[in-house]
Amino acid sequence: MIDWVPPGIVLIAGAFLIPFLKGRAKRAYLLLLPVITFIDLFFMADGTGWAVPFMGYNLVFGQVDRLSMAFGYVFVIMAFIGMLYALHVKEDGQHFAAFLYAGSALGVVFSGDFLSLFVFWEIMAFSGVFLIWYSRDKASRDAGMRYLLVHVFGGLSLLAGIVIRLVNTGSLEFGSLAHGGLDSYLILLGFMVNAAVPPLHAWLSDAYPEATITGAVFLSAFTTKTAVYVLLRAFSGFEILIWFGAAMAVFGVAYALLQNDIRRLLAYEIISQVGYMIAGIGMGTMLSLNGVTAHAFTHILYKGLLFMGAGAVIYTAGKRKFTELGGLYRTMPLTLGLYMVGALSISAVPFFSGFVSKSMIVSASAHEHLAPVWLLLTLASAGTFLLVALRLPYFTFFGKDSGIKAKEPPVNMLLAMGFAAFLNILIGVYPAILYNILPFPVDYVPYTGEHIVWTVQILLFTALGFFLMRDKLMSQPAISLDIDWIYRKGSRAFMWFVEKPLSAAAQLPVRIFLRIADYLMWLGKNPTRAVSLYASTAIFRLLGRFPGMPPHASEKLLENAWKNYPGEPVKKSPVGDSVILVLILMAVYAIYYYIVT
Amino acid sequence: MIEHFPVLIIAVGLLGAFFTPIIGLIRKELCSPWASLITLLQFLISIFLLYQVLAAGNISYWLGGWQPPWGIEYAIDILNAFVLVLVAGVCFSVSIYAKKSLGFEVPGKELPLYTLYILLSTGMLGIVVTGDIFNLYVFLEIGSLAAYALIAVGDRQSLMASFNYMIMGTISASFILLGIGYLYVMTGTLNMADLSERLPELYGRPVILVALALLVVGLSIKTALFPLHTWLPDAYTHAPSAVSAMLAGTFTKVGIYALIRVMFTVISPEYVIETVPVMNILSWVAAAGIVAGSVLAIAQYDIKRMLAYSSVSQIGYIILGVSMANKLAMTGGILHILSHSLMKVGLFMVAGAIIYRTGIRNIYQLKGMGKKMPFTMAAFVIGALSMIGIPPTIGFASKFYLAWGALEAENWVFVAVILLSSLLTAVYFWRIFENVYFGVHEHEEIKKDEVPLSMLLPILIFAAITLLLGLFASLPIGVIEHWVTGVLP
Amino acid sequence: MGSLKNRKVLKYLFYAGLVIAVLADFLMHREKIELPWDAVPGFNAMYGFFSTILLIIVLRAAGYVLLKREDYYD
Amino acid sequence: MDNITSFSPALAVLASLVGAIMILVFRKQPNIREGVSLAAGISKFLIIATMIPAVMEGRLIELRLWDVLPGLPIMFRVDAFGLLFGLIASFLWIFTTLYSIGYMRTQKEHAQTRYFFCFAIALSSTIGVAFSANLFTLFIFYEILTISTYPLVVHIETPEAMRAGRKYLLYLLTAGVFFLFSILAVYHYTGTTDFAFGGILEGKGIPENMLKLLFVTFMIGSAKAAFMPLHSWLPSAMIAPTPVSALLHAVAVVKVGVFTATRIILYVFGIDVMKETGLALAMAYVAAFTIIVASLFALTHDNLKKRLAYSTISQLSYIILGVVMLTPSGITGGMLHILNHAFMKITLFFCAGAIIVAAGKEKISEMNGIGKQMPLTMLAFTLGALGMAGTPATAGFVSKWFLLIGSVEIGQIPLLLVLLASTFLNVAYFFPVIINAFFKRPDKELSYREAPLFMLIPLILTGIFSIILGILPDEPLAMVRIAVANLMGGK
Repeated sequence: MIDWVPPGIVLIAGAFLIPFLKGRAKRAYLLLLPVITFIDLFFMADGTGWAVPFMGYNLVFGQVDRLSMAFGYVFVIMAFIGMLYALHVKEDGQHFAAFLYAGSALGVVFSGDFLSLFVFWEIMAFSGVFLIWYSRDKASRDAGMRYLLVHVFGGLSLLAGIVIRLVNTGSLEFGSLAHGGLDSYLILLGFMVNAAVPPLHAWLSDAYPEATITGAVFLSAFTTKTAVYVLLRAFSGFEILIWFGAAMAVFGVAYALLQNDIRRLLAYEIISQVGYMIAGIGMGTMLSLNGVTAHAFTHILYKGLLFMGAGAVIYTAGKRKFTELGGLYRTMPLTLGLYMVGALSISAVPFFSGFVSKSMIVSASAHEHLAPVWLLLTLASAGTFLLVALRLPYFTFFGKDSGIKAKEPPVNMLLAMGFAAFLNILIGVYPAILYNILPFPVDYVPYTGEHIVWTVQILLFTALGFFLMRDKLMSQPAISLDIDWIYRKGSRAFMWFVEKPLSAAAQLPVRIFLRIADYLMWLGKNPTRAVSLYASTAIFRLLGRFPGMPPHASEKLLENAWKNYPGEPVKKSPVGDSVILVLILMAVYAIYYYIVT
Repeated sequence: MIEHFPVLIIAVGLLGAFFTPIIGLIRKELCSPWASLITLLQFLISIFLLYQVLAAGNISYWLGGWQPPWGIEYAIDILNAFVLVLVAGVCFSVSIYAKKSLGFEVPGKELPLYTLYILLSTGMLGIVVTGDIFNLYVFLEIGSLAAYALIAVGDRQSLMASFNYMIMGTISASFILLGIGYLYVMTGTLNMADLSERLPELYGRPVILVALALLVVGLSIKTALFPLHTWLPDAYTHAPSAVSAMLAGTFTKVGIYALIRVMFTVISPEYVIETVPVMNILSWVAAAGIVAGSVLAIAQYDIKRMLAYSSVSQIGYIILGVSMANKLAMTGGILHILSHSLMKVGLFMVAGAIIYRTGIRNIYQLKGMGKKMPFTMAAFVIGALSMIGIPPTIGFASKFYLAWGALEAENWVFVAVILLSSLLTAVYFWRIFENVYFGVHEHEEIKKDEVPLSMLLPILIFAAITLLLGLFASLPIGVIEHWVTGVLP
Repeated sequence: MGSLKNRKVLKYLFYAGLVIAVLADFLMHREKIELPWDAVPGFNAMYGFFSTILLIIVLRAAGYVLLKREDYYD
Repeated sequence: MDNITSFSPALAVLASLVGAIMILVFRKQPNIREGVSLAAGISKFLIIATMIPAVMEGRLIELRLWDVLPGLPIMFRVDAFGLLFGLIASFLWIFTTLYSIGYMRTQKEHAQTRYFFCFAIALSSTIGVAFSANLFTLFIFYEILTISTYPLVVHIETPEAMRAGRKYLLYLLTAGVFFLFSILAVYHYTGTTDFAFGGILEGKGIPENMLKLLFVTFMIGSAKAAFMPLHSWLPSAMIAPTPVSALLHAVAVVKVGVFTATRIILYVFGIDVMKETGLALAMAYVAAFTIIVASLFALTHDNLKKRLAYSTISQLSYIILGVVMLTPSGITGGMLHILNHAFMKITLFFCAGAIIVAAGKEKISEMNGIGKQMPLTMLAFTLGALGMAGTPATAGFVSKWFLLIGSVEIGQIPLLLVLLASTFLNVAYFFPVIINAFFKRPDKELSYREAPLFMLIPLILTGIFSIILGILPDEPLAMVRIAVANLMGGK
């Protein structure tokens, strides 16, 4: 069946055309490609397609079911929004990397086996990092490198798990792994790196703020959500994840609170939001899994919107820190408005998208009577509102006036934000649109009275807390330590170790060897003289002088002898010596023969 | 006629030497072709003898028709014939090379030179061909005297070198003579075959032991076995290059031939291997010689002197192979006689060629020589690689067998010495390669300036044979193994 | 939006909202009680408020340990 | 199936030998000389390619020439493994010749005749090694390779180069000596040096200690494989002109070392002996050590070619590691990596050379912004680097995949970790180059452009090939599988 093509392939292959197009055609193409992919999605039939033989295995590029379709839709939509937002960027490389990145994320979603999943997984890591590097400053280069290495680590863990699984079971099929065993733990570890589950999260908050303005929008959408997708498939009902997720939700919020960089704050918020999803996966009920899917869907839309808003600020103001920003609402009201749609969505304000999805997970925890989880998730929810909807806009758009003359961003950016905002509100108002594509049938009703009231309570009282304590939320120009401290400091210590002790140790045998070789070369220049030099030195040391010579004259003689080495190589061997040698040998032979017989 | 070939090879030489002055008086330039002609004849005869031995078995020729114990017997087996071909071949080839080389290095002395040259050649052939131990001594003296004189005509220091050689040579000759004398006193015969029959009854008598010691030491001096090699470097360095080439390729080898002949056919292998540890001691001395010779060669910067020390080392190989006295090692040793001759003659001829063109002897001054004399230096490279033991050269084949023999003897020290010393060899030859081929490109264009064809041709032929025999080493090995199996248990 | 009067109005509206939200909870019909506090009216308000205060206080404290100068890693 | 007797193996060896002589003859006409070189390369490859069908049917192509020493003939036997190696070396020679032409002419190098001559000889002996039917033949070519590459290493003839050359010789000639000893011992104990699929040392009553000693000397003998601690000649040899580093020190010479080690391990010792004596595992850990430590050293070197050299050392040990796993997957991975690493590493070296020629830069820290001036080169470099890191859809992934499976199959999780850690380190030392090239701004305006087409085209092609091999690995895989099937012999 060739009537459809794996959407990931469409994007990836399509990306290769970019360098050949110019100007308007290129821009049109950039927007058209996600649209084509979207159309392609509609032609995809449930079931397994696109099995490709590779190295004796069957790679399944098209495993289609409701779950993968749900992620597929939002990924393609986000690719479109992101590309629209990035339309003004001149560098082909950025677009190329973005499409590769989005395409590989789609590839992961539709992979039916671990090998093809891994293939796309790695493409995602290696293309994503370029979106960071294109910032072209030192911070982004270093952060990108760290991002890459962490992802390579995660990918390797995944690969190890896959290989062990293959050897043990003989199968590469991508299915549930929630049964334990070394292979599944390794795979879980790999997935958790991408999902930024603490303590494997630091790459995210480290790298996303350094990404390009447009790149961060893409990054915020795909990596963690593909991880959520694969966890959903392979580890749903894996209980430990509930606790990881709940802790993660709070952790993200807590760390976000310490941040001075607006995008770093949002990055930690991603961790927090993904925490909900991880917890939902761990619960493994139909409601929670639906909730995870829905939340991933909306999260991509509103987090994209938030990053676009923050990006717009950075793009026009040139600053990215609370301590440097403030009072921008006058010149950037549109941006503020669109940003606030995202902020309200993430805060799960009723009639915004976050409300319809997040509440599913929180409710699921209630259904399962997981009180501590509910408390943690709700705490995180309050914190999220505090941070994203209150603190960030307050210090960026209001607060003290920084005096920055910023204006609204380019129209493509605004359009992208507008589209995202529209979708957020649409989903918030008509949740059925979203609920219809969830993997399981949905009988969940978000808009009940109690639900709305409770949510409003939390939000309002959080706001109260904020206004009471907002001075305490003033940022300092500082960075927060995180797990990355271990490898940032550790790598330096490690490199020191490699460069100094290890290299020295490795050089040692070579050096000894070379010294011996040098000595032999020296000796070889005139062995007989060398031997006599050693002998006379020994005599001098023993006697303090040469026989029949005063000490200082002996010393001088010896010194000169050493200095003149090698001198002329031996020219003559005195005949007398040879004759004596002959006689000695003769005697030795004769006596020896006699003794032996 | 054919049955007289064993004596003819000597007679041709003696007559040739006799007539050389006469021809020289007619025309000086004719001396060289004459010498070439005589050596060519000897070469052809030796080839024929080899063929005959291989085809029809050993040859025994009674000089003047006298029956052996009383008369002199020329006894030729495979070993003789093999060494004969080698010696005669080298003498012939070098004689062609010598025309220009000697003419350049010692102009105007053709007349005595070629007379001595033929005498030396004949003396050596005589040593090889004879079956009578006293006769062997006589030819040894003929050859030695000729060699002393030939060396003496070299550069300014050659007289001294020749004098040293003469003293050492004379001591050696006296020892050999004394040894032969003791044997004669004990057995009453000088014929080798006869001796080997009568000696076993006398084994264990101290006199035999003394005779053995005298012969070993005497022949060690002749073969320049370390540490009795002291005459050799000076002699080879200061002799005219053609003479160095010839001596390096033949005279020490003939000494080794004599050693093999005396130890393994006159005295029986069992005796020198098991009863008295002659071979055991010799092998350790030889092993020391391999290393010492190489180290000393590394110390040299005069190319001929370096080659001379290299000879000391290589002789160590041969004697080590012979004295390990198992079939493989012996084969290797005898094969190395051949390979060392080929390589060393070639190398000395190249040294002579360089001196002929540039007068340079210091190896560090050879810069650009690779462009100036490409063919000569290419031959040098082949010879040197063969010395190092890089396949596919004949040097590799003999080292292979030597090391194999050491392995067979399960003597790990010898295995290590044989194999690792090739690295030392590499050290002293690589210095030359580096200087000859590298490090000159920034200087002005160097013109090609080859030696005359009469010099180049022998050089190239030796290089070619080194390579070809390396590729087809089975041929000589087959011949040698045939002999070795007959001798060794 | 910037004027003081507006701010004051907003503030009062906000306070009113707080009160209404809590009061509404008392009137709310609960379909089922899943967690112990589901029956407690205004629990969410309390929880939201105190968790905010708690978060802020704890993190101010943590900031002393975790916050470093921006050139810390250079 | 029957073995075929054919002159093809000998012709393949001769092709470049004849080429070498022609190169000498036409030394005064550079165009003809290099044309000859190219023609020799192409004809060599075609000759070797004609052997593919027969070998793919599982047959062996044999040619017994003559006995150099009694009982020790020069003999060729082309099996799938040898053919694969021969194909790689000869195929890449074509590209390298083109590249050399560009490199040598742009750099106005001296002694180009010597260069092309030695190159041809080196290739001849490489093919000779690939097709050798016994240790003895292999050794002959092995030694010729050492000698013929020496002039290439010291090509620039500076004192530093001469020193590097001496080191090169010191290591490789010493290796030759140990190799010779080992061959002698094998011949001594077994009476044959012919490679056999099950190994030839089994059941010959050789004491185990002797086997172990032999293995050690054999491995010292294959120092061309540059595993630690016998590696240090390779970074020194990087002083050679870049095409030499590219083909010889990434493909021919070092792969000859690895190839030889593989032949020894699988075809002389044999799987059973290696397993029973525990040598396989010991060697696996030597290789593992090399993989890690060499990668660590690569991190510390700022000189691009040095870094590539250490990377080569590390990657070569992948092959050894795969082979000593002794499982079908491990061996497959190892053998396949000979191919894959060749294409990837030659690309990287080509790029390094192009940068030297176009920009005159050798240090990574000086390559800021080079990606903008030389986008194609750096793109190819990126492809190569991705391959080295074993990212999916590159050649490196395919071999790594099999190696990983092998390591799990033998239950050695530490080896699995080593392979993974090495991947990690590969990224760590290659990507800074890419970052510098593309994302660092140069200190001043850069004026250079891409290297000449003669250099650019080969590097782009090899770069593309290293991706194609990752996406369509089935053909080489089939060939390797035949080799493995032969080895396993129904086991």
